[in-house]
Amino acid sequence: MKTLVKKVFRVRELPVFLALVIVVIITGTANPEFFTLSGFQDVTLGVAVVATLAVAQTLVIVMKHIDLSVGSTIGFSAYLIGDASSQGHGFWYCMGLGLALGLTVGTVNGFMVAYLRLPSLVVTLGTLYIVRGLFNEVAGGNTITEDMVPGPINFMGLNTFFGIPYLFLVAFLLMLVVGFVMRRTRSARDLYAIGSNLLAAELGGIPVARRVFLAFLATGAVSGLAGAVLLARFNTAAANSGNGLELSVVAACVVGGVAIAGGVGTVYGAVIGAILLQAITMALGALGIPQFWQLAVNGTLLIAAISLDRYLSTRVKPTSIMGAK
Amino acid sequence: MKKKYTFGWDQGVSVFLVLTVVVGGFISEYFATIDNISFVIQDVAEIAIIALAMTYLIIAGEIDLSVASILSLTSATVGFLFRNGTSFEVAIVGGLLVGLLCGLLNGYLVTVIGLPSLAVTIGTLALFRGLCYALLGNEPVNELPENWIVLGYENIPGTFLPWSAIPLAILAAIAWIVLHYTRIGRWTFAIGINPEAAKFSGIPVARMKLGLFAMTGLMSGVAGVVYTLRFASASPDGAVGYELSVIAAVLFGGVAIAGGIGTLWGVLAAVLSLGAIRSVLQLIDFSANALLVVSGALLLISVVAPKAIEIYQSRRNSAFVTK
Amino acid sequence: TPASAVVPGIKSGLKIAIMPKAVNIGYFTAWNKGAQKACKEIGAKCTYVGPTEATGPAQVQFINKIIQQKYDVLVISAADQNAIVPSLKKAKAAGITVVTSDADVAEASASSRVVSILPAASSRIGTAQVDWIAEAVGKKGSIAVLSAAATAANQNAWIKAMGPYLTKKYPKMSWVGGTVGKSTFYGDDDATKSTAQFAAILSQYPDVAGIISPTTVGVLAAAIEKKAKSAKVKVTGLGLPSQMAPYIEDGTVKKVGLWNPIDLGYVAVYAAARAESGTFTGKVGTSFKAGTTTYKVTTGGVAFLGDPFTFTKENIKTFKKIY
Amino acid sequence: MVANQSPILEMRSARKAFGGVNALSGAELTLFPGEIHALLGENGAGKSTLLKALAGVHKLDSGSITLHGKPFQQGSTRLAREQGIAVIYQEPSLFPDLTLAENVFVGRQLQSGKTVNWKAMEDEANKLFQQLGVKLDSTSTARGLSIADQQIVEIAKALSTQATVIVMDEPTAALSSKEVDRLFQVARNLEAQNCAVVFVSHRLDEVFALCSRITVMRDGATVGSAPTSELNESKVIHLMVGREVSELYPKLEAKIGEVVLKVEGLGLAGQFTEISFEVRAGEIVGLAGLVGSGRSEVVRAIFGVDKFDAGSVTLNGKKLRPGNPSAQMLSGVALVPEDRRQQGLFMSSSINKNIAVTLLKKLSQLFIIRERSEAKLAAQWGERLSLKYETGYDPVDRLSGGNQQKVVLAKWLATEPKLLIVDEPTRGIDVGTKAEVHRLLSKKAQDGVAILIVSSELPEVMGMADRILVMREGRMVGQFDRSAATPEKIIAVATGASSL
Ligand SMILES: Nc1ncnc2c1ncn2[C@@H]1O[C@H](COP(=O)(O)OP(=O)(O)OP(=O)(O)O)[C@@H](O)[C@H]1O
Ligand SMILES: Nc1ncnc2c1ncn2[C@@H]1O[C@H](COP(=O)(O)OP(=O)(O)OP(=O)(O)O)[C@@H](O)[C@H]1O
Ligand SMILES: [Mg+2]
Ligand SMILES: [Mg+2]
Repeated sequence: MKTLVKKVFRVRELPVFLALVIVVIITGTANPEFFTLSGFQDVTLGVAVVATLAVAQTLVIVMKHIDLSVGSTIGFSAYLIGDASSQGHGFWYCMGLGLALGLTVGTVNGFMVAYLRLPSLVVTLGTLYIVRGLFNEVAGGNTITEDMVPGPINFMGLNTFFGIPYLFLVAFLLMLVVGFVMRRTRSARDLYAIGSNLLAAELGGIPVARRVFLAFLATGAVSGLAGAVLLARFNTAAANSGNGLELSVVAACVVGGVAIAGGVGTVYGAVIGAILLQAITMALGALGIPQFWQLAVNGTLLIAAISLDRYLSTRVKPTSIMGAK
Repeated sequence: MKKKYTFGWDQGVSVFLVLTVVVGGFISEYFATIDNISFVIQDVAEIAIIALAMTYLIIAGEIDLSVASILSLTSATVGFLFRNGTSFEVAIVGGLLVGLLCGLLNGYLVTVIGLPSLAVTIGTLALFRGLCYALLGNEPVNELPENWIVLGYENIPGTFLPWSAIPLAILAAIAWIVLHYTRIGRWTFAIGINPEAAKFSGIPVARMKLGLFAMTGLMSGVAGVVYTLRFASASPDGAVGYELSVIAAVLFGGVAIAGGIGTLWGVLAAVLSLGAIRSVLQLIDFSANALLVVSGALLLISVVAPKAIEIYQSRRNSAFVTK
Repeated sequence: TPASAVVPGIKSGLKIAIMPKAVNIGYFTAWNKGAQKACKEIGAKCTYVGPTEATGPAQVQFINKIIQQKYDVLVISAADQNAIVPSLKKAKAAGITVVTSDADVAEASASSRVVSILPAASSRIGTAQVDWIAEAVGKKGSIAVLSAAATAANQNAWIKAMGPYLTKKYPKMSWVGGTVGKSTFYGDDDATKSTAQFAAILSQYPDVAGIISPTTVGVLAAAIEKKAKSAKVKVTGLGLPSQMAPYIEDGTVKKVGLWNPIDLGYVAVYAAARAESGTFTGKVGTSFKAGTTTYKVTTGGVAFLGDPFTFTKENIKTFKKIY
Repeated sequence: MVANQSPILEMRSARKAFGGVNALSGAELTLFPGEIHALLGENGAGKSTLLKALAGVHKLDSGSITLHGKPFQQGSTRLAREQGIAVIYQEPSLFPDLTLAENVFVGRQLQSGKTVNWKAMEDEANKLFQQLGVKLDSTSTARGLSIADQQIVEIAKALSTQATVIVMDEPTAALSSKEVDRLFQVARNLEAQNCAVVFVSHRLDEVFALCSRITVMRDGATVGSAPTSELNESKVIHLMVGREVSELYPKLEAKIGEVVLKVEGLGLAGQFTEISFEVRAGEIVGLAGLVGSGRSEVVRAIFGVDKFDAGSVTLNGKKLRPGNPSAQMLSGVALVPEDRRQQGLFMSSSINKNIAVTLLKKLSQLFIIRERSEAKLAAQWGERLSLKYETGYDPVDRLSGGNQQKVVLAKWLATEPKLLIVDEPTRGIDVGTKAEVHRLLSKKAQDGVAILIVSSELPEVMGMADRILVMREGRMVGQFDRSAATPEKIIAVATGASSL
């Protein structure tokens, strides 16, 4: 019993989950609309894109890396999928295109970070610009509209499964799968080891370069496929799609307890973090905070959430020869 | 016991700057003109000023993503105060003070509360930007005093340098000397290499970091004033996205994102190079999209090139250096 | 030596720059289409240049390029009504004829351009949209506005005109937040943010009857989201027919309006070319001819295209192919 | 006893150079099953490099390694492990964010089917910890573990691989006698299981107590190898150093003067309480105790790296403000910390800069640092501590462990402190240099410096100190004068077997 309590207390995602509960309760009390099915759908649908990307981003952040190129990749992919579909290509072809883009970006990022050992922040900042530039060149002033969106994608964006938006289910399933893999497979555990102590990982015989490469590749692939999620969510895409998304994604991860310093955090936390941020944004409107103050309040709450997480997580003290203090 | 000569990326960037200017002058007749040089300097001034401080911060192992928001908040404060009847001079002082306070807040959250700076400054990025809107709403301030505004777009009489070159030159000189030749500079590097050892070496780590964040805030404030004058207005959405440009410039200048490595000269050369190359490409009719691609490519080159040099040199010495 | 005039009163062979707020916005692609058409007619060389982000500072870099490359004429849609003014003044000093089109600089800075070609009087664009929404909601209920950026000068001017008009003309209607200012939400011309703001309106004011979105990105997002949620709220605003067609055809949105951006670009080039050729001064009361129509300059140095056009099920088929 | 067996591992004429430095130049090593084999040598002799070649970290430039009669696949840590070599590195390399269980099994987590079996891993780790006689919770993370605990997890990790060759690079440097005894037990068990254990240590008494064979290296080459029974300490030292080493703990007569440091009722919640003692000018006070007894915490609090929350620290009659190392440094306190990599050095920075970091004010003129004087200062100290290095502009991470320790010593001795606190000052330092360090400390005391020395090596404390304080579980539990101190008494007090 005692160990169970201890274990629950040690759960890294607890603080952010509590914060989420608090936000939901406060907002719901002030504005009952928030508690309705449509309130629930607003939050879950709104979070689908960021949650999907946050799951992928977790893979790289636990390795003490970062991938800033996801916003450009997902936007470009959304555009390519819509564009291909409007030219009469089938659904799978379009998805293949998105995946190919993601894999390409992932390969470039992964190769440079893993095999050339270049800092990921610089590399992915570079690819952020490059992909965005190519995207702009391809898209120009064109806009993808609903009639260009492949049918299945359109369907996913518009419909719910017993009240739960399909898009959220996609993100949720992804989270469950990746969550399981990261806890239960050796190669994914290596990512934590790499992020926790790179030198030790190398000494310990972990194939660091291969793992880093594959993680970036996976993140790229998810970002590429997530273009469909973005497209489904907004039913439109243009040259600025996905702009600036990378910071929201990183923020979601950090709020969810996936430490920038590497080695800790789970995809569950990242998704809860994304939901929390989305809930806060929605809550500000629901609480009637004046428009011009919302961003400021949002920033403050973001800082508060990080502080709370930090406060609660450092209460779990390390143990020593003499047992826990 | 002689210091071995090693080729650093900062020299690479300097070479790149010279090449850009020379080649640029050849391929575009419009590039090496007095007006254009003045414009390029003006165009990079704000980023350069912030980059000076950001160099310290990144070398010390921290980062500040909120600089563009601080710039804008300073500008908004200046506009707000001026619109509400204070003199423009007082408004500027007020704006700089706000910049300093923003930096102190970042520093406080990082050093006292102990939050990671990347995360904190994503938060304050939103907070400070939000305060811009809270201050100005949807009404930008224009009609600033003419005698001040001319400083924003005219050259120093008799030269081809814009007025903003003065604060830039002075601040750059100070920043350069302090970083590479004084105790504060050494401490900055030491903290970046190993903060714990720094603490054990009697370096006031927390105070230094707080100071560096405050300085970054203040510099962003200075940039905010320059920005206000250059665009003769204050609006809540100023300088959106500049933070990435600043960081890109600092990294391109050879500062290691992991801290502990970098030179100020490299960063200055990088800022100027980026401005120059953008100008050249624009003048030979590259599209804005191509400019984005080039910025990205340059960033990649800035990390690939030193690596390539390192590998080449170690091949030549036929020695495999672990790590 | 300028070639002989193709169109009477206009020098041929002029070098004209067409600068949108940002090159990657569909609306401006249409705008440029008209400009190019005019250029062809008058035998001018037109280049479509501009930044990838719709901000003043980003435009300034391209204005500098125009100055360096000694263009004769600049037709620009001001992404920021203040920030580009110093640069426009420089362009003017360098002998470039500047005409704003679609979005003008601030009133106080009207002297930085010759004339501004706008779709219609701000008040008219604002009130027309109120009429459309009133029609849609049956002249009763409360309404809100989903705008572009908080600092978007055009939108702000239009929205300002909506407030008093609604109170006067439709006594049974009201603003959800009490005043038009408190009922305006900003989606920053970004699909993501616009969608989020649309949802925010609905959750904050569950019984909102109608939403006006005076921006093409906003109204598209609103239509998509309305359809996705099967929301009862009525939506109207300014939208491109090509983008809005599916939603008008399936009845999600009854009516949206817009002027013809092609005409807007077309007329602006004519005005600018005539001014450059010395056959048009831009003074209030003067007029100029573009194609077969004559336009008159009214107070503030502005010429209007005429009333906005509305698109419904009946005519959307034709227009969606055009722009 | 081993003569009739064939060797497990043979390394022949191994060479390895780093840039211009020949780390190995003709090293030889032969290991037999069922032996504990000591590898000795001065700092920088090449011991760690040799072991790292076995670990797969380095690839030899030339030379051969044979394992179980087959050529050994070099250059991959994973391959080395798979070939049955387990390594405990000189610097512990744990993953602070992973649980202890996962730390033990990292890279080869126990699985049921294709998925990781956490329960099995935790049970298995607990079993290993039990075997090592420690109470560690295998489900908690490794962050914040003391060096000793880290070392123990490393040992558990090595044991869990079921290796036939176990390589330990100075495993006892961070351990105190209790843990050392336990480690010996483990090593002997392995010996009994017919494994070969390579043991590196600078503590010769341990070597003679534990090992059956000794190989000595000098300047990258093997200079001798023999059964322990054929050797004695002075022979070994002679082989290592190539000359006679004078007394190891040269205690010089010093005039004991005024009280320099006065600690009263010092306390820090959860770490230590009610610590009171004095150190006088010219006096060397030793602080003994088991690992984890809180000695390091006390000296950290005195130096100001940690804030204390009760009591006071007085230096030359002036109360010190808690938590301000830079002020402490200016008022003449120096602390040589226990963990040189984390706390002592800027690894990628040059030797010069590392030594000068505490003296920047003195080295500056009009705020500008004079690099010439800096280099001169570093060179002086390098010579005084017989530092083995190429140039002062080289980064310290090129130095061997012991030489790194000397850099830390140099940087603090250079401040000419009034109160010198040294925490494990000779950890990882070879005998020759150890004597030099001790002579230096003695000399400092003679010059009137007050010295507080924390050490887990009892002979060091007893040889150096005028007075010995003993700590247990965060409390001061005993005090001995030099004349009254015996190892038995100190251990008894430190373990709580008896109390004064
Ligand atoms: N990566 C490296 N780069 C350059 N030189 C190195 C490197 N590693 C070791 N050396 C050099 O090789 C020599 C042998 O070092 P090694 O670490 O093997 O010594 P050691 O015998 O383990 O000493 P200690 O007892 O101090 O640990 C030293 O001179 C050291 O400076
Ligand atoms: N009373 C105690 N109960 C539990 N843990 C303790 C206690 N005292 C110290 N520790 C922990 O034990 C570890 C080692 O403590 P410390 O460094 O003070 O020991 P030490 O006596 O200096 O030993 P050494 O420096 O030789 O490892 C630290 O992590 C410390 O937090
Ligand atoms: Mg060693
Ligand atoms: Mg200790």
